[in-house]
Amino acid sequence: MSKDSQMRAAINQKLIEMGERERLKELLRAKLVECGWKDQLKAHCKDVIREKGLEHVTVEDLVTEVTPKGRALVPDSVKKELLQRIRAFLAQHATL
Amino acid sequence: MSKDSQMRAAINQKLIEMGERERLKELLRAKLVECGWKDQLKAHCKDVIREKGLEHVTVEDLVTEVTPKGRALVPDSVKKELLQRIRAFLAQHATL
Amino acid sequence: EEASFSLCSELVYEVLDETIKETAASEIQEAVDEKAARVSRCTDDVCSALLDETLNTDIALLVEQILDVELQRIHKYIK
Repeated sequence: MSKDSQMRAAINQKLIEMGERERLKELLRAKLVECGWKDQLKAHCKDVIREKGLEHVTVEDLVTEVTPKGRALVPDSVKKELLQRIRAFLAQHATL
Repeated sequence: MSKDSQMRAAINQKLIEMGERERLKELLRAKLVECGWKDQLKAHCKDVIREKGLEHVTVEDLVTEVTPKGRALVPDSVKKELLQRIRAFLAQHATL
Repeated sequence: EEASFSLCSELVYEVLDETIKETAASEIQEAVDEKAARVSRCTDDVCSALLDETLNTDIALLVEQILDVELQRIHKYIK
Protein backbone atom coordinates (compact mmCIF):
# COMPACT_ATOMS: atom_id res chain seq x y z
CA MET A 1 0.00 0.00 0.00
CA SER A 2 1.48 3.37 -1.00
CA LYS A 3 1.79 6.20 1.50
CA ASP A 4 -0.96 8.08 -0.26
CA SER A 5 -3.41 5.25 -0.05
CA GLN A 6 -2.43 4.59 3.58
CA MET A 7 -3.14 8.22 4.35
CA ARG A 8 -6.41 8.09 2.50
CA ALA A 9 -7.50 4.94 4.32
CA ALA A 10 -6.59 6.50 7.67
CA ILE A 11 -8.63 9.64 6.97
CA ASN A 12 -11.55 7.58 5.76
CA GLN A 13 -11.36 5.48 8.91
CA LYS A 14 -11.42 8.60 11.05
CA LEU A 15 -14.39 10.03 9.17
CA ILE A 16 -16.32 6.80 9.65
CA GLU A 17 -15.40 6.45 13.32
CA MET A 18 -16.57 9.94 14.16
CA GLY A 19 -19.77 9.60 12.15
CA GLU A 20 -18.53 12.44 9.97
CA ARG A 21 -18.70 10.44 6.74
CA GLU A 22 -22.47 9.97 7.10
CA ARG A 23 -22.90 13.61 8.12
CA LEU A 24 -20.98 14.73 5.03
CA LYS A 25 -23.14 12.56 2.81
CA GLU A 26 -26.26 14.03 4.41
CA LEU A 27 -24.90 17.53 3.89
CA LEU A 28 -24.18 16.76 0.27
CA ARG A 29 -27.67 15.34 -0.29
CA ALA A 30 -29.20 18.45 1.24
CA LYS A 31 -27.00 20.71 -0.92
CA LEU A 32 -28.00 18.81 -4.06
CA VAL A 33 -31.65 19.45 -3.28
CA GLU A 34 -31.03 23.07 -2.29
CA CYS A 35 -29.09 23.99 -5.44
CA GLY A 36 -31.74 22.51 -7.72
CA TRP A 37 -29.62 19.58 -8.88
CA LYS A 38 -32.21 17.03 -7.77
CA ASP A 39 -35.00 18.80 -9.64
CA GLN A 40 -32.84 18.99 -12.77
CA LEU A 41 -32.08 15.30 -12.47
CA LYS A 42 -35.77 14.46 -12.08
CA ALA A 43 -36.61 16.56 -15.14
CA HIS A 44 -33.86 14.83 -17.12
CA CYS A 45 -35.20 11.40 -16.07
CA LYS A 46 -38.69 12.44 -17.19
CA ASP A 47 -37.32 13.61 -20.56
CA VAL A 48 -35.52 10.31 -21.14
CA ILE A 49 -38.60 8.26 -20.15
CA ARG A 50 -40.75 10.37 -22.49
CA GLU A 51 -38.25 10.11 -25.35
CA LYS A 52 -37.64 6.37 -25.12
CA GLY A 53 -41.12 5.38 -24.01
CA LEU A 54 -41.82 3.91 -20.59
CA GLU A 55 -42.02 0.35 -21.92
CA HIS A 56 -38.49 0.58 -23.33
CA VAL A 57 -36.70 1.86 -20.22
CA THR A 58 -35.43 -0.08 -17.23
CA VAL A 59 -34.04 1.52 -14.08
CA GLU A 60 -30.55 0.44 -15.19
CA ASP A 61 -30.97 2.04 -18.63
CA LEU A 62 -32.15 5.25 -17.05
CA VAL A 63 -29.26 5.32 -14.58
CA THR A 64 -26.75 4.80 -17.42
CA GLU A 65 -28.42 7.48 -19.49
CA VAL A 66 -28.66 10.21 -16.85
CA THR A 67 -25.44 9.63 -14.89
CA PRO A 68 -23.08 11.67 -17.12
CA LYS A 69 -25.36 14.70 -17.06
CA GLY A 70 -26.10 14.15 -13.36
CA ARG A 71 -22.40 14.27 -12.58
CA ALA A 72 -21.78 17.25 -14.81
CA LEU A 73 -24.59 19.22 -13.23
CA VAL A 74 -23.13 19.26 -9.70
CA PRO A 75 -22.06 22.86 -9.01
CA ASP A 76 -18.38 23.38 -8.17
CA SER A 77 -19.45 25.37 -5.12
CA VAL A 78 -20.99 22.24 -3.64
CA LYS A 79 -17.84 20.20 -4.22
CA LYS A 80 -15.70 22.98 -2.78
CA GLU A 81 -17.83 23.23 0.33
CA LEU A 82 -17.54 19.50 0.90
CA LEU A 83 -13.77 19.62 0.50
CA GLN A 84 -13.55 22.47 2.99
CA ARG A 85 -15.63 20.52 5.46
CA ILE A 86 -13.29 17.54 5.11
CA ARG A 87 -10.23 19.75 5.60
CA ALA A 88 -11.75 21.48 8.60
CA PHE A 89 -12.58 18.13 10.13
CA LEU A 90 -9.06 16.90 9.61
CA ALA A 91 -7.56 20.06 11.05
CA GLN A 92 -9.67 19.59 14.15
CA HIS A 93 -9.43 15.87 14.73
CA ALA A 94 -6.60 14.17 13.04
CA THR A 95 -3.04 13.78 13.95
CA LEU A 96 -2.20 12.10 10.70
CA MET B 1 -54.18 16.14 -28.52
CA SER B 2 -53.81 15.52 -24.80
CA LYS B 3 -52.35 12.28 -23.47
CA ASP B 4 -55.80 11.29 -22.22
CA SER B 5 -57.49 11.79 -25.56
CA GLN B 6 -54.69 9.87 -27.29
CA MET B 7 -55.20 7.05 -24.85
CA ARG B 8 -58.99 7.07 -25.30
CA ALA B 9 -58.52 7.01 -29.08
CA ALA B 10 -56.09 4.08 -28.79
CA ILE B 11 -58.50 2.10 -26.60
CA ASN B 12 -61.40 2.76 -28.97
CA GLN B 13 -59.27 1.88 -31.96
CA LYS B 14 -58.34 -1.46 -30.44
CA LEU B 15 -61.97 -2.23 -29.52
CA ILE B 16 -63.14 -1.40 -33.03
CA GLU B 17 -60.32 -3.26 -34.80
CA MET B 18 -61.05 -6.49 -33.01
CA GLY B 19 -64.83 -6.15 -33.36
CA GLU B 20 -65.09 -5.95 -29.58
CA ARG B 21 -66.91 -2.62 -29.56
CA GLU B 22 -69.89 -4.11 -31.42
CA ARG B 23 -69.82 -7.24 -29.27
CA LEU B 24 -69.90 -5.10 -26.13
CA LYS B 25 -72.88 -3.13 -27.42
CA GLU B 26 -74.69 -6.39 -28.14
CA LEU B 27 -73.82 -7.69 -24.69
CA LEU B 28 -75.10 -4.46 -23.16
CA ARG B 29 -78.36 -4.67 -25.09
CA ALA B 30 -78.88 -8.24 -23.96
CA LYS B 31 -78.18 -7.26 -20.35
CA LEU B 32 -80.62 -4.35 -20.56
CA VAL B 33 -83.37 -6.67 -21.71
CA GLU B 34 -82.44 -9.31 -19.16
CA CYS B 35 -82.47 -6.92 -16.19
CA GLY B 36 -85.85 -5.45 -17.13
CA TRP B 37 -84.50 -2.06 -18.19
CA LYS B 38 -86.26 -2.19 -21.54
CA ASP B 39 -89.63 -3.04 -19.99
CA GLN B 40 -89.29 -0.30 -17.38
CA LEU B 41 -88.42 2.25 -20.03
CA LYS B 42 -91.33 1.16 -22.23
CA ALA B 43 -93.68 1.61 -19.30
CA HIS B 44 -92.21 5.03 -18.62
CA CYS B 45 -92.68 6.06 -22.28
CA LYS B 46 -96.31 4.98 -22.13
CA ASP B 47 -96.82 6.99 -18.91
CA VAL B 48 -95.42 10.12 -20.55
CA ILE B 49 -97.59 9.63 -23.66
CA ARG B 50 -100.65 9.15 -21.49
CA GLU B 51 -99.84 12.23 -19.43
CA LYS B 52 -99.13 14.57 -22.35
CA GLY B 53 -101.52 13.09 -24.87
CA LEU B 54 -100.33 11.35 -28.01
CA GLU B 55 -101.12 14.35 -30.21
CA HIS B 56 -98.73 16.52 -28.21
CA VAL B 57 -95.72 14.21 -28.28
CA THR B 58 -93.02 14.02 -30.97
CA VAL B 59 -90.23 11.46 -31.12
CA GLU B 60 -87.72 14.15 -30.11
CA ASP B 61 -89.81 15.30 -27.12
CA LEU B 62 -90.24 11.79 -25.86
CA VAL B 63 -86.54 10.96 -26.30
CA THR B 64 -85.60 14.11 -24.36
CA GLU B 65 -88.15 13.31 -21.70
CA VAL B 66 -87.24 9.68 -21.05
CA THR B 67 -83.46 9.75 -21.58
CA PRO B 68 -82.50 10.88 -18.05
CA LYS B 69 -84.61 8.11 -16.52
CA GLY B 70 -83.31 5.66 -19.12
CA ARG B 71 -79.75 6.39 -18.00
CA ALA B 72 -80.62 6.29 -14.32
CA LEU B 73 -82.36 2.94 -14.68
CA VAL B 74 -79.25 1.12 -15.90
CA PRO B 75 -78.20 -1.08 -12.96
CA ASP B 76 -74.71 -0.50 -11.57
CA SER B 77 -74.02 -4.20 -11.97
CA VAL B 78 -74.49 -3.87 -15.75
CA LYS B 79 -72.15 -0.87 -15.91
CA LYS B 80 -69.59 -2.73 -13.80
CA GLU B 81 -69.76 -5.80 -16.00
CA LEU B 82 -69.23 -3.69 -19.10
CA LEU B 83 -66.23 -1.99 -17.54
CA GLN B 84 -64.75 -5.31 -16.47
CA ARG B 85 -65.20 -6.72 -19.96
CA ILE B 86 -63.34 -3.73 -21.43
CA ARG B 87 -60.54 -4.03 -18.86
CA ALA B 88 -60.17 -7.75 -19.46
CA PHE B 89 -60.08 -7.19 -23.22
CA LEU B 90 -57.39 -4.53 -22.92
CA ALA B 91 -55.33 -6.66 -20.55
CA GLN B 92 -55.40 -9.46 -23.11
CA HIS B 93 -55.03 -7.57 -26.37
CA ALA B 94 -53.64 -4.10 -25.98
CA THR B 95 -50.23 -2.66 -25.30
CA LEU B 96 -51.26 0.88 -24.47
CA GLU C 1 -4.21 17.39 0.68
CA GLU C 2 -4.26 14.86 -2.16
CA ALA C 3 -6.01 12.36 0.09
CA SER C 4 -8.77 14.73 1.20
CA PHE C 5 -9.37 15.71 -2.41
CA SER C 6 -9.71 12.10 -3.51
CA LEU C 7 -11.95 11.32 -0.54
CA CYS C 8 -14.11 14.27 -1.42
CA SER C 9 -14.48 12.97 -4.98
CA GLU C 10 -15.27 9.52 -3.69
CA LEU C 11 -17.98 10.90 -1.40
CA VAL C 12 -19.46 12.99 -4.20
CA TYR C 13 -19.63 10.02 -6.58
CA GLU C 14 -21.01 7.76 -3.88
CA VAL C 15 -23.84 10.17 -3.07
CA LEU C 16 -24.47 10.96 -6.74
CA ASP C 17 -24.67 7.31 -7.71
CA GLU C 18 -27.02 6.51 -4.84
CA THR C 19 -29.21 9.51 -5.53
CA ILE C 20 -29.30 8.92 -9.28
CA LYS C 21 -30.32 5.31 -8.75
CA GLU C 22 -33.04 6.25 -6.25
CA THR C 23 -34.31 9.04 -8.48
CA ALA C 24 -34.35 6.89 -11.61
CA ALA C 25 -36.26 4.14 -9.79
CA SER C 26 -38.79 6.56 -8.33
CA GLU C 27 -39.27 8.41 -11.63
CA ILE C 28 -39.94 5.13 -13.42
CA GLN C 29 -42.35 4.06 -10.68
CA GLU C 30 -44.08 7.43 -10.89
CA ALA C 31 -44.42 7.09 -14.67
CA VAL C 32 -45.78 3.55 -14.28
CA ASP C 33 -48.35 4.71 -11.68
CA GLU C 34 -49.30 7.70 -13.80
CA LYS C 35 -49.84 5.50 -16.81
CA ALA C 36 -51.91 2.98 -14.86
CA ALA C 37 -54.10 5.83 -13.59
CA ARG C 38 -54.46 7.16 -17.13
CA VAL C 39 -55.41 3.74 -18.53
CA SER C 40 -57.97 3.29 -15.77
CA ARG C 41 -59.43 6.79 -16.19
CA CYS C 42 -59.60 6.50 -19.98
CA THR C 43 -61.12 3.01 -19.83
CA ASP C 44 -63.84 4.47 -17.59
CA ASP C 45 -64.41 7.25 -20.13
CA VAL C 46 -64.57 4.83 -23.06
CA CYS C 47 -66.99 2.63 -21.13
CA SER C 48 -69.26 5.60 -20.32
CA ALA C 49 -69.18 6.74 -23.94
CA LEU C 50 -70.05 3.25 -25.16
CA LEU C 51 -72.90 3.07 -22.66
CA ASP C 52 -74.22 6.51 -23.65
CA GLU C 53 -73.98 5.72 -27.35
CA THR C 54 -75.88 2.44 -26.94
CA LEU C 55 -78.51 4.01 -24.69
CA ASN C 56 -79.05 6.95 -27.06
CA THR C 57 -79.56 4.62 -30.02
CA ASP C 58 -81.76 2.21 -28.12
CA ILE C 59 -83.87 4.87 -26.43
CA ALA C 60 -84.52 6.58 -29.78
CA LEU C 61 -85.43 3.25 -31.36
CA LEU C 62 -87.69 2.28 -28.49
CA VAL C 63 -89.46 5.64 -28.54
CA GLU C 64 -90.08 5.38 -32.29
CA GLN C 65 -91.46 1.88 -31.95
CA ILE C 66 -93.76 2.82 -29.07
CA LEU C 67 -95.06 5.92 -30.83
CA ASP C 68 -95.67 3.87 -33.99
CA VAL C 69 -97.63 1.28 -32.05
CA GLU C 70 -99.64 3.96 -30.26
CA LEU C 71 -100.42 5.76 -33.52
CA GLN C 72 -101.52 2.54 -35.20
CA ARG C 73 -103.69 1.80 -32.22
CA ILE C 74 -105.36 5.22 -32.48
CA HIS C 75 -105.84 4.83 -36.25
CA LYS C 76 -107.48 1.46 -35.75
CA TYR C 77 -109.70 2.98 -33.07
CA ILE C 78 -110.72 5.90 -35.32
CA LYS C 79 -111.52 3.55 -38.21
